[in-house]
Amino acid sequence: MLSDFLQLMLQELLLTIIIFILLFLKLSSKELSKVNLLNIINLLLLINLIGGFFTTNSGTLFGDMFQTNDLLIFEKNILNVGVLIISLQSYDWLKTHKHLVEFYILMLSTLLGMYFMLSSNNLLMFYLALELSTIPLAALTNFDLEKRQSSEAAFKMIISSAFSSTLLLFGISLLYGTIGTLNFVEIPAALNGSPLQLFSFILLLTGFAFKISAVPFHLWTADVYEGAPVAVTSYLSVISKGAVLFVFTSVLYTVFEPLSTSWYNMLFLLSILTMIVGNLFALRQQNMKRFLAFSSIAQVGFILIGISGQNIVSTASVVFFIVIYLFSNLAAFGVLTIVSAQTGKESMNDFNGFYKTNPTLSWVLALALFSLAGIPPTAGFFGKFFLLLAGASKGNYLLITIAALNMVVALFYYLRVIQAIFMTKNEKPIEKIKVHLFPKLALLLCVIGIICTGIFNTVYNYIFSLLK
Amino acid sequence: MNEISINHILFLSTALFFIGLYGLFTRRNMITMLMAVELILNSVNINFVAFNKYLFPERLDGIFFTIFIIAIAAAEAAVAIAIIINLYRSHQSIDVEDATEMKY
Amino acid sequence: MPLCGFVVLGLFGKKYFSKSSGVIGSLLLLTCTLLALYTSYNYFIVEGPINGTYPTLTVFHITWLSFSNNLSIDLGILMDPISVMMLVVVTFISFMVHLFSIGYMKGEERLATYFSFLSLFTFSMLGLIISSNLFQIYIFWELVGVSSFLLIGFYFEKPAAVAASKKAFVVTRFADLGFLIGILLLGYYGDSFEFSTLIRQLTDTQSLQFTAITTASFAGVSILTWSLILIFMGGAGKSAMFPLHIWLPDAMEGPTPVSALIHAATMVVAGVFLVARLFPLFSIAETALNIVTFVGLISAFLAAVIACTQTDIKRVLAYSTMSQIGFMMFAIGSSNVGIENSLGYTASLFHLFTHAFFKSLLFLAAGAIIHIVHSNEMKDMGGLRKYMPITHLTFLIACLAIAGIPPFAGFFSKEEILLAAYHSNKIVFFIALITSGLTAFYMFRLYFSIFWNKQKELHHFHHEGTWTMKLPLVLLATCSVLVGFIPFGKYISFNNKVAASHFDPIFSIAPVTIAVAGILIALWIYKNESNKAKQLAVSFGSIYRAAYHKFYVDELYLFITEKIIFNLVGRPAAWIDKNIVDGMMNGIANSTQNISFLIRKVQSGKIQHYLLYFFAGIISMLVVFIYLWK
Amino acid sequence: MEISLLPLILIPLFTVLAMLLPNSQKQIRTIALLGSIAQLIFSIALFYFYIVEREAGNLAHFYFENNITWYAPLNINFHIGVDGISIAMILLTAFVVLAGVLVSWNMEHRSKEFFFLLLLLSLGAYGFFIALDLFTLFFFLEVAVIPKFLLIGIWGSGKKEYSAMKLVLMLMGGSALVFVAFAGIYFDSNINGTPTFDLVQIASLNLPIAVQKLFFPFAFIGFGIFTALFPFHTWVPDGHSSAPTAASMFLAGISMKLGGYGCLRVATYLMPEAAKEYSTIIIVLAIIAIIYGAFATMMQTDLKYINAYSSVSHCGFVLLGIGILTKTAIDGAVLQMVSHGLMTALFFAVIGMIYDRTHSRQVAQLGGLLKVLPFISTAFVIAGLCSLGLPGLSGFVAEVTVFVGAWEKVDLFYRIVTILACASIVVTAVYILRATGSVIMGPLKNKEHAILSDASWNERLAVILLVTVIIAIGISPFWLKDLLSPGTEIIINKLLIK
Repeated sequence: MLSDFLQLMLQELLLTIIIFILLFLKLSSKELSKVNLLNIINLLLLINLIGGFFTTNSGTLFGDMFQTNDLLIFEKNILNVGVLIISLQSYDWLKTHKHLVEFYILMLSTLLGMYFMLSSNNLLMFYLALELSTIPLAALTNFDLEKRQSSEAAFKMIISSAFSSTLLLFGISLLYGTIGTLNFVEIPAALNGSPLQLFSFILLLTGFAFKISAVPFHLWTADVYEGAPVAVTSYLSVISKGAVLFVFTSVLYTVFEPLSTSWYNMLFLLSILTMIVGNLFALRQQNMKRFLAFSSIAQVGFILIGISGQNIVSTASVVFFIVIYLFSNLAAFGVLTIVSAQTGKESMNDFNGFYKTNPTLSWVLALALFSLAGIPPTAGFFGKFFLLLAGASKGNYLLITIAALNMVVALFYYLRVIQAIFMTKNEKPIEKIKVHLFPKLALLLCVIGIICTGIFNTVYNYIFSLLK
Repeated sequence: MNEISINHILFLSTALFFIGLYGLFTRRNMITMLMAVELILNSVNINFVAFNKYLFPERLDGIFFTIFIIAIAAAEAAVAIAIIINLYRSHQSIDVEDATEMKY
Repeated sequence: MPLCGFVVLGLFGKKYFSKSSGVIGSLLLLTCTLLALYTSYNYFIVEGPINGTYPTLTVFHITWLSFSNNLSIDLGILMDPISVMMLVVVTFISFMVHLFSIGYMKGEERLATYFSFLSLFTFSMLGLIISSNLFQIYIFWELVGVSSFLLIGFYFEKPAAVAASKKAFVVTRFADLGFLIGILLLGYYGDSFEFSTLIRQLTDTQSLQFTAITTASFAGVSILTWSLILIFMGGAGKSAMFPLHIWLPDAMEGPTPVSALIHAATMVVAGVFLVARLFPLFSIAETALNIVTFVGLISAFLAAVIACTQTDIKRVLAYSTMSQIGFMMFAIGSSNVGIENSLGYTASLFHLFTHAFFKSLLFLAAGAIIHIVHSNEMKDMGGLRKYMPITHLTFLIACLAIAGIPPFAGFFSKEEILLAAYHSNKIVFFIALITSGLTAFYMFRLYFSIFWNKQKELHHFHHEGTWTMKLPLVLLATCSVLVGFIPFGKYISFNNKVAASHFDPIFSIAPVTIAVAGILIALWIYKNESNKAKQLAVSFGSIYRAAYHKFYVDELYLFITEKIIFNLVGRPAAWIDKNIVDGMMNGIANSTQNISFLIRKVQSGKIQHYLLYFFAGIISMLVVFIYLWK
Repeated sequence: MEISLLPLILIPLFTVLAMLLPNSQKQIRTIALLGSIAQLIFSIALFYFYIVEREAGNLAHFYFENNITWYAPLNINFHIGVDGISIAMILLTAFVVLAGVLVSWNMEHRSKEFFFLLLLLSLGAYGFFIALDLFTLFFFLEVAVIPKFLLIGIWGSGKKEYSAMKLVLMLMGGSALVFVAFAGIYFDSNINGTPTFDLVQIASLNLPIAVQKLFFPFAFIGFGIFTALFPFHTWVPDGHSSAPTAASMFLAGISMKLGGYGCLRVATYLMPEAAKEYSTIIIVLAIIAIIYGAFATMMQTDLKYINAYSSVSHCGFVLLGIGILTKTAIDGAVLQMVSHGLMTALFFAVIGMIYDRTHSRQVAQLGGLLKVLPFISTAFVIAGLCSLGLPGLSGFVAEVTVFVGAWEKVDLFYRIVTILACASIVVTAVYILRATGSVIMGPLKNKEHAILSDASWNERLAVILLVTVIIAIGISPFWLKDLLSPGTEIIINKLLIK
C-alpha cells in the first residue's frame, strides 16, 4: 500500500517536497542573494523535470480517487517543461522582485493542483484540484503589487473563477442528484441523457469552457492577461490552459462518452464561435499581451475542433498540438517577458523596427508567430494540420472550411506583428537588449521545440504509442 | 403531510442560487459580490446534502463534498478579500465600476 | 540533288544572320544567288519535265512538334516550280539590295545591325518559300513580319518610323489571326498540315476528309471555303490588299533599299505565293476564289487612283506596288481549273516574277534620287536627268516596263493577265484595262516630274553615288528588259504541266494603246512646269481629295482602334479590375475589420457584464441543446 | 540508372544553412550562387537520367521514387518521385532561381536574409514539384508562400506592405481551400480501411463521383488562386509590381506555376470525372482571364503592371489548356507554364535592370533606351516578342499547342473559345509593341538617361541564361514535348476511363 503510494504519486510528492524546500528557503532567504536563490530554484525545477521522466507506473489510489498512467505522466512532464521554461524566462523580472520565493511557491502549488486534476478520477478530487490550481493563480495575477491593472485583473479573475466554479459545483450537485455517484468509473454507466443530466453536463462544460476561455465564457481572459505580469500571463495561457485541456479531453472521452452526440454539437458551436470571435478581437489589439490572449482564444477554437473528432487519433493530435502550442506561445511570451522586463514596453507600436536593433529576438518572435499561425516548416503547421484532420474525420467539412478560412484571418494579425517588427520604419526603436543566459536557454529550448517537434515524427509517435 | 419533501429543499436551494446570481449581477460593492458568491455555494451545499440524505443515504459522498466546499469557499474568500484590499490601496475604492480600466 | 544546294543555303541563311558586315552579307548572298540559279537550272533544264510534269520533290523532312498521331508540325523543304522561281527572285533581288545598301547606308553607325536584319529577312523569306506545310509557312510568315518590323523601325529615333513599324506589325498580325484559324480549320479537317497530303486528300472527292470538310458548314458556307477565306485574309494582310493595305504606305518610313526588298519584290507577294500554293484547294472553292478576284481587283483599282494623287515619291511607288499585286491576285482569282483558264495562274506568277525586277529597280532608283535630294517630295525634284543619267535611264526603262510597253518585261506578263481576265469575266477585264492605263499615267507623272519639269536648284551638287549603287540599277534594268522573253508558261502552270505560253499580238493592242494614252496625258501635264495639274485636281474635286486622303481608310482604322478598342474595351476592363474585382477582395478584408470594430463593445471591462454574458451563454446553450437541437 | 531525388531538397537546404554562418555580403552571395548552380547542374543531371531511363524502356509513371514513412499513425509518407512534367518544372525553377540570384547580385541591404529567403522559396518549389504525397505537397506549397511576404515587404517598392499582405492572404486563402479538398480526399480514399494521402494510390482507386464533385472546386479554385484564376487574380498586379526584381521573377516565373501544376496533378488527375463536369466553367473563366487580362494590360502605364496583367492573360492559357482536357491542350498548358515562366522571368529581370538605372517604371517617362542600353533593350524586345508568341521563341510553341488542342474539340463552344483565345494574341501584340515602341524606341525622352551604363556581367549572364532556354525551346520544341507527353498521356488516359 505504502510502496504503491510512494511510487504512483512520485511526481506529486517530489513537487510537494520542493514546495516545502522553498518554504524553508523563504524563512532563511535573508542571507541568500536573489541570483543564488533563482539558480537553486531552477535547479530544483530541473530535478523535478528529470524526476518526472523516471516514473512509469499506472494504477489507482484512495479508492479510485487518484489514478495515474503513462499518458498522464507524460502530460505532467510537458507541464514541467513549460514551468521550467517560464521560470527561466522570467529571470530578469524576478531578479528585481522582492517576493520571488512566494511567486514560486504559489506557482508550484498551482502546478500541484494541476497534477491532481490530471490524475483525478472522481468529481470531488477534480473539484479540489481545480480550485487548488485556480485560487493561487488569482494571487499570482496580483503579483505586480503596486500596479493598478494587476490588482484589477486579479479581482476580475477571482470573482469570475469563483462564479464559474460555483456553477460547476451546481452542475456537479445536480449530476450527483441524478446518478448518485461522483466516481468517473461509475458515471458513464448511469448516464441516460435525460434533460436534467444534460443541464448538469452543460454546467460542467461551462466550467471547463471558462478555464480554457472558450467563447462566450472567455471575457475575463483578455483583461486578466493584460493586467497580470508577463510571466503569469504565459503561465495562464499555456500551463493552466494546457492542463485543463488534457483533463477536458479525457473527461469527455471517458466519462461523458454516452452523451457524445450532444457534446459534439456543443463543441461544434463553441469552436466556431471561439475561432471567429477570438480572431475578430485579435485583429485590432495594440497591447501585445492582450493580442496574444485573443490569439490563444482562437487557438482554443482549433483545439476544440480537434477534440470533436473523438477518436484515438484526435486525442493524440490534441496532446501533440498542446506540446507545440506550449513551445510556440512560450517563445512569443519569452521575448515579450524579456522586452517588458528591461524596457517596460508591451505595445505593438513599440516593436516597430525591432529588427534593426535585435535581429535574433525578432527572428525568434517571428518563428513563434509563424508557428502559431501554422506555417511550415515550423511545428505549428503540423499541429494545426493534424488537429483539423482529426476534426474532419467526422466528415463535417463545413466546420473544416470555416476553420481553414479562420486560419487566414489569424495569419493576417500575426503578419501585422511581423510587419511591425521587420518593415515599419521607426526613428527610435527599442534599444539593443542584452539577454541573460537563462532566458537564452529558455528561448533556445523553445526554438528547438518549434523546429524539431514537427519535422521529426518522434514526439507524435511517442504520444500515439502511449494511447495504444 | 407535515414532513418536508426533497422538493421543498430543492426549491430553497434554487431560490438561494438565483438570489446569489442576482446579487452578483447587481451589487456594485465587491465585498457584497463575494457574499453573493457564498450564497450560491451554499445553495450547492444544500443540494448535496439533500440529495445525499434523501436519495442516496447509503454513501456519504455528498456530505463530504459539502465539507470540502465550505473549506475551499473560505480559502477563496480569503484570497479574494486580500486582493480586494490590495485593489483598494491603488484605487481608493471597492466599487466594481471603478475597476474597468482594461476593456475592448 | 537540289537538296545539297538548299541545305547549304539554309545554313548560310543562319550563318550570315549572325555575321553582320555589309560586304560579307552581300558576298554570302551572292553565293546563295548563284546556288539558287544553279538549282533552278538543274530543276528546270537538267532534270527537266518528267513526262511533261515538273516533279514536286520534298527533300529533308523532320517532325518538329507532334500533336496527335496524325497531326503534327513538320519542317521540310518542298520543291516545285513556283518555289524554285521564287527562290531565284528572292535571292537575286536581295543580293541587289545588299549591294545597293552598301553605298546607300554608308555612314550609318548601326550598319551591322542593319545587314543582320536584312539577312534575317532573307533567311525567313527563303524559309517561307521552301516550306512544305502550312504551319511552317506560318512560322516563317511571322518571322518575315518581325524582320520587316525591325527594318521599318530601323531609324528607331524617328517617331514616324516607330509608329509605322508598329502599324505594319499589328495589321499583319491581325491578318495572321485569320490565317492561323484557317490553318487550324484546314489542319483539323484535312488531318494534316502537309501541302501534299492536304491537297491529295481534299481534292479527291471520295476521301473522308473531303466529305467532312465540305459537308461541315458554318453560317451556310462550307468549312473549306471558310478556311480558305481566312487563309487568304492572312495573305491579303501581308500583300497589303484592300482593306488591310494601310500599313504599306507608312512602311516607306524604312530605309529605301528595305522598301525595295520587302515592300516591292518579296514579302508583299508572299500573299500571292500563298494563294498559288493552295491553288488546287482554291480551285474547288468557287466562292473563295471569287473573293480573291474581287479583293484583288478593288485594291488594284483603288491603289492606282490613289497613286495618281500622292506627292511623296515612295508612297506613289508603294501604291503602285499594291495595285500591281492586285493585278496578280485577281489574275490568280480569275483563273479556275481547266486547261485553258489556268492561264491566269501562270500569268499572275509571271507578273510576280517580272514585277519583282522592275519594281525593285524603281525603288532603288528612287533611293538613289532621295539619296541626293534628301527628300521624298516630288516638288523638291525636277530636271534631275542631267545630274544622274544612269538613274534616269534605268528609271525610264522600269516605267516603260510597268506601263506594259513592248518589249519590256511588264508587257508580257500584264498582257497575259489581261487575257486571262478577258477569258474569265468581261467586267473584270475592263476595270483591269483602265487600271493599267492609270498605271501608265501615274508612273510617267512620276517620271516626268522628277526628271524633266523645271529644275530645282540643289543645295550642293552630288555625284551619282558609288558603283555599288549603280551596278544593281543597271543589272535590274537589263533584267526588266529581258525576263519578259522567258517562255514562262513552259515552266510554271497550276498543275506543273508544261503549257505553251499564249501570246496573242492582236489582243495586246488594246492595253498597249491605253498605256500609251496614259503616258501621253502624263507627258502633256507634267512635262513642263504648268498649272494643268492643279486644274485637273480641281476639276476632279471631291474624288481627288478623297483619293488624296487614301479614301479615309486610315482614319477609319484609327477611329476603331483608338475610340472603340481603347476607350470602350480597354479602359473599362482596367477600371473594373481596379474597382470591382479588386474592390471585392479588399471589401472582404475591410468588412472583417469593421465587424471586429463593432463587436468590441462586448468587452466592456465591467466584470458584471462578463458574468452576465457567461450566464446568458449557459442559458442559451440550455435552450439550444435541450429544447431545439435534440 | 537509379538516383535519389533527395539532393533536390537537400542542396537548397544546405545552401540556406550554410548562408547563416558568414556575415560578409560577398561570401553570402557566393554561397547562394554556388548553391543555385549546383541545383541547376543536378536538375540537368536529373533530366539526363530520366532520358536514360526512358531509353532503357522503363515505362513507369514516376521515376526515382522514394517513400519514407513520416507519420505512420496518420499514414502520411514523405513520398517523392518525378515524371516528365515535374522535371520540366524543376528545370524551370533551377533556371529562374539562378537568374534571380544573378540579377540581385548587388543586393546590399540585408543581403543575408534576402538570399536566405529566396533559396527557401526555391526549396519549397522543388519540394512541391517532386511531392507525390498530398501532405508533403501541401507542406511545400506553404513553404513556398510565406517567405514572399518578407521578400516583398522588406525589399519591395511602392505600397509594399499592402501588396505583401494581400498576396500572402489570398494565396493562403487558396491553400486553405486546398487543405479542405485534401482532407476530403483523405477520408474518402480508403485503401483497405486506412485513409491515405498517397497520390499514386488515390489515383489508382477512383474516388466516388459525389466526392469528386464536392471537392474538385475546392482544389481547383485553391490552386487556381495561385495561377491567377479570374476573379482571384488581383494579388498578381500588386504583388508583382511591389516585389523586388528577383522576387517577382520567382513569383511570376514559378509560384504561379505551382498553381497550374497543382490543378493538373491533383485536381484533374485525381478527380477526372469532376474535371469533365466543371470543364465548361473553367474554360469560361480562363477565357475571361485571357481576353480581359489582355485588355486590362493595354491600359497600364507601369512596366511591371503591364507584365503582371499580361501574366494573368498568359496563365489564362494554362487554365484553358487544363480545362479543355485533350492531351494536346494539356501538353500546351504545361508548355505554356514553362515558356511563360522563362519569358516573364526574363521580362521582370529586364524591367528591374531598367528600373535600377532610370529609377522609373512609367512608360511615359522612359524612351529611346535602345540607344543607351542596347543589351538590355534587346533583351526587352526578345522578351516582348516571346510574349506575343513569335515563332522561334518558346511562347509560340506553347500557345499554338493550346490552340490546336482546343481545336480538337468539335462543338461550336470550343471553336468560339479558341478563336477568342487566338484573338488575344493580337491584343498582346498591341500592348507589347506600344510598350516597346515608347520605352525602347523613339527619341530619348529623359536627358539624364543618356549617361546610363549597360548591363553588368551578372545581368548579362542572367539574361543570356534565360534567352538561351527560350530560344532552345522555340527552335526545337520536340525535346520538351517528348519530355512532357508521357506524363500528360497518363493523366489523359485517366480521363478517358469510363
